[in-house]
Amino acid sequence: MQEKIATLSEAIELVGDGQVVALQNMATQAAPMALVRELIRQQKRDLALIVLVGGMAVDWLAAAGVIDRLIGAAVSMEQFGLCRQYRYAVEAGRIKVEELSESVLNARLGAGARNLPFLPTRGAIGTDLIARNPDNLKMLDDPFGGHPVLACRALVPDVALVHAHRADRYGNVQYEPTILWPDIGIMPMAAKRVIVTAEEIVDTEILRRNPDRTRLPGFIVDAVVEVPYGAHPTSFFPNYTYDSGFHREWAEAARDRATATAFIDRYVRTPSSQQEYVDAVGDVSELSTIQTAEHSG
Amino acid sequence: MQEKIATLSEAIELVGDGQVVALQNMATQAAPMALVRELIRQQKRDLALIVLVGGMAVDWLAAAGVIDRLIGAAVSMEQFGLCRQYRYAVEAGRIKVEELSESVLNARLGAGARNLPFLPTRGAIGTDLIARNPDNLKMLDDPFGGHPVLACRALVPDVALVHAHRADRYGNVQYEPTILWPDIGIMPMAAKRVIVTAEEIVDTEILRRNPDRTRLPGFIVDAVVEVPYGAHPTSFFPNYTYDSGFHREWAEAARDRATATAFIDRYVRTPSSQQEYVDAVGDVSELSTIQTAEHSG
Amino acid sequence: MTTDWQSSPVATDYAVDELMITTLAGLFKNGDQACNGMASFIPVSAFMLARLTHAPDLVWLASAAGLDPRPDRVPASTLEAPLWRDSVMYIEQYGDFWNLALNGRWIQKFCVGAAQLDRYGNANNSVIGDDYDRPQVRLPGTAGLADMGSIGKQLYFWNPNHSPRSLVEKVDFISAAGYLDGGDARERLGLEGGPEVVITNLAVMDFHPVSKQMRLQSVHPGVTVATVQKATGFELLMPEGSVPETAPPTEAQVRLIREVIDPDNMRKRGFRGG
Amino acid sequence: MTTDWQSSPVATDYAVDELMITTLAGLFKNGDQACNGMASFIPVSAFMLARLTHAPDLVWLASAAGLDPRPDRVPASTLEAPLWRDSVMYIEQYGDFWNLALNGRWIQKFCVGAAQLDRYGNANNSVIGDDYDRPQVRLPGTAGLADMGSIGKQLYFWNPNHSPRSLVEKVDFISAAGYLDGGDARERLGLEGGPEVVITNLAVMDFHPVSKQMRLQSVHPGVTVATVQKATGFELLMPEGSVPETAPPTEAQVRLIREVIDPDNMRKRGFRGG
Repeated sequence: MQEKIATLSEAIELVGDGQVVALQNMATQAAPMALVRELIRQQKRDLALIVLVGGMAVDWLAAAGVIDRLIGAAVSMEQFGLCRQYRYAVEAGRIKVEELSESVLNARLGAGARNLPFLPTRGAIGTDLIARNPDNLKMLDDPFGGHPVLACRALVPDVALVHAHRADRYGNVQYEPTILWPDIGIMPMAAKRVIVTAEEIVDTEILRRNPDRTRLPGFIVDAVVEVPYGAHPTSFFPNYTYDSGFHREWAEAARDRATATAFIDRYVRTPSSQQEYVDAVGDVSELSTIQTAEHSG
Repeated sequence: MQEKIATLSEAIELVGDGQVVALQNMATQAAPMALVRELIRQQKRDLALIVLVGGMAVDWLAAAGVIDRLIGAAVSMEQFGLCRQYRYAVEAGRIKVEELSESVLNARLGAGARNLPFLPTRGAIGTDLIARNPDNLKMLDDPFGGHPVLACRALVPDVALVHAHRADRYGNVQYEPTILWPDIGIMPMAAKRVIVTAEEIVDTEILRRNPDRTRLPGFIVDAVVEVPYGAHPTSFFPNYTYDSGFHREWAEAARDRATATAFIDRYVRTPSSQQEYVDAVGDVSELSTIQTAEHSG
Repeated sequence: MTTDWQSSPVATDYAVDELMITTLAGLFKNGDQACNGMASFIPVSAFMLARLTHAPDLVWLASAAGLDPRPDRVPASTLEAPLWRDSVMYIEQYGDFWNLALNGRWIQKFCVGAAQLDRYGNANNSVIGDDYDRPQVRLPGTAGLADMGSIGKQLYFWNPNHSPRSLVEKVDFISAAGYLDGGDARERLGLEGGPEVVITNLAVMDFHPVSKQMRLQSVHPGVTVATVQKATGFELLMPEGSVPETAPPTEAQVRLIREVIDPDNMRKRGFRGG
Repeated sequence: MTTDWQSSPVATDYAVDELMITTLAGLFKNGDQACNGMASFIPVSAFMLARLTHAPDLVWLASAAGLDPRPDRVPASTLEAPLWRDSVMYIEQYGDFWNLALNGRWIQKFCVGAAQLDRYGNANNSVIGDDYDRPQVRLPGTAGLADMGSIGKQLYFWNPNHSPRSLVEKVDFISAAGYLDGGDARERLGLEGGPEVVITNLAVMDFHPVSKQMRLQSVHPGVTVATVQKATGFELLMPEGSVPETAPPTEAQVRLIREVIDPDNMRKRGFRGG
């Protein structure tokens, strides 16, 4: 196996302006936020972002002018409200949205992973999503005479960004027992390149103890970076919960372009490392959750 | 949740003559052999059997005249040779074979599970499998202008038979960390009914300790039976390995119809319970494997 | 299961969120499978209540991901790990959840909120305004709702702010298929299921079996038919005979909601003053 | 990694199964991904040998299921748990394995045996005889081979019994697409990859780059071209110039095979007298 260890900076240098970037994220859960901050620090431009349910990451990338297209099923910080900077950018026409239902997004990514031109679903039939997206969604007759299906064209991200509990230096990626959303499965499987941050880099021997928990084989991973609290301020169970105070602070700052920019300057552009970011945030250790019996194997 | 506890006899009474039965099995691995024996004891007839890679179960069912159709990718006992009773029955025209590649079988079952009329693959294109199976396989143009795909028609088994490490009385089914073949995933998901045998029935509290190991939710399961050594003579790691002596004995008996019938009389028709079967086989405890560190969570 | 919930007297002290929860809970049958999405405090409370009362075998897929969990109370998020605590199964999403969901036999009922809902139960969570690419308001997006609307589910809408802005003549964008133009429009596309009930802070509505137009089913205690109609952006069909009053919660139900299920009052979020 | 394997002298004491293993192993590059199916003792031995010598980073998906395992030796089955002992990852089959396999970028090489192989590398593991429904011989079936033949893999065939019955003019049934009728027949169907090499107990063959007909590449030490041609059911193309001899194993390779990789001689199965 080949070594894939990189710094945040080296890893994000693999992302080119204008590329299609798939991002792990579910509202307030499990986004590779250290990679998101590095996208902003490196001033990437014109990225298209794929999310299942995007949260603060989308708002930051919108505020910083990194993305001009969003492909996804929803954007929301749930209890902390809509993503206002994203919303304003869409309403101003600066970000174009390709809205897909979950089963359609899954089908598009699944076709990308499998090198199929499309996969079908029966979801979203009858909605306006189809007419808005004729390049990628077409009704298709069943060759066996049944109901027509919605053919969803293959979507191949240029790069997928994910955060994991642990990885080895060869890029084998492991998660603790957790809900497996599509963003840690089909998104990286479909992507041309995969960049991983992990709470810790461990010896391969550790992974071999629980081969059922390894989700991505090293040979599809291009770079792996050790980043403790790499998902902060989103949650990363069982390690830590989402940072409510930080989410509220951002939700307030995001009401206005100037305060949003000041927030991003303070927490994203100024800290030059994950440690400086964590120091700027304050005490994150209180977010750590107690690993309960049902989470340990 | 509703209780699903049944006896082997009650469970197999859910299977009707002429039905399509999906069977967990990979050559010498993990077949629900107690259920297979009960199919023979109840003298089921004209069943179609779906297997990914069928082993001794197929041979027994062929020898006992239970099946007249096989839908699957391969039939072999690997190191113990071809399944001769099955082979002779096919060569005599008594069993009709619908041979599918693995990706085609997966696509057919996946479409069945998802209530889609078909799923596509790029596997098997160019082979004679397609011309032999025009009702279920058709080349289909990509509506987006790419390469054509092979559309694989939905396959919905009437019943799926699986064996698991543990289940609760509500039919929630759990496996130890192991290779997840499609026969414990998409086969039961696609089936109208699911019958489960488990090495042990446990309290639901036990399952809650490892929710990531639960593979089938109770609400799709119709019957669950506690059957220790329920996969014998196939392997069921980490609990026990395959029974080489028993496989060799059958492979020898299967050369001839009379010896095959005598074997089945002795081991299948005569024992009236799992305990009597195990007693007839002899000492199975030596098949138990030592649970190694990497198998325990 | 609390056994005294049925013999308990009708409550006099209850809030409209509690009425909505008991009304929704009453629609779940023992043995149904139900799932929630994010920001779904009313449905989550209703599942928990139903399981504690008349439907102990209601199968709950928390966040569509955790099977039959035991959260100690309604948590601050309905899309985070505390909700699926002690699950019997973690349902892998890309494969297993959609295998179950797309198969019409499972997960019969889906509860959801919609920014706009029209006369035929078409739902909009995408954009307000005519120009999709420069909308007046960019909403969160359809998430799984667009799927659930087309794959044989019964849709239960809840709306804490019944108003002509949320109940409109025609949605600006169909994020989820209701009855489309009404009548047999769904059948013609081969779509089963569809909108079943709309529970708001004022009333309960269903859909006429033939025309598929939204129809008043009951008004909440103290609310008049005229108030409901005035708060609705289109003319509601009326039931035959007089309009009944929505059945109020029992004291036991209110006590369960306040003391056991949701002591942190998460259910009040999204309500004016909540 | 054993470091002396390259400087080791050429072996004089070796069996043909060992020659086939070293020949196959030599075709794997460091960083390739490779997987085996059932009854695949020759490929499994070759993977293990390559990883111990020139290709330590060869990624092995044991039985297409266990990533980079550490079996202590070749076990009695190549489709059972002892083979994927100590894996880094258990690859779930329905989803993950086929995501990887159908994506042409991964798992470049697939090694397989075939009951019949024809002039254009079409393979048959299904039926012998003209009547599919009443065949002379019902073979095991295509398993994953029919897929691997159509999805951009390089196919490496191994055959312990080179004979006119296994190398035939035309297969009775195409279980896996080779070059079909030859020439650009694969390209016309949009199929990438295809048969690359055939290693038998007598010789090594490849395929002509334009006509796609099977071509002799080398004969094993002590085997004549005439012997190979006589054992083949169709006329083999000849390479330009004289036919070279297959490079024999080194002593170190033979020692690794016999003492470390396969002390139980599983590799001899399927060979006459094996």
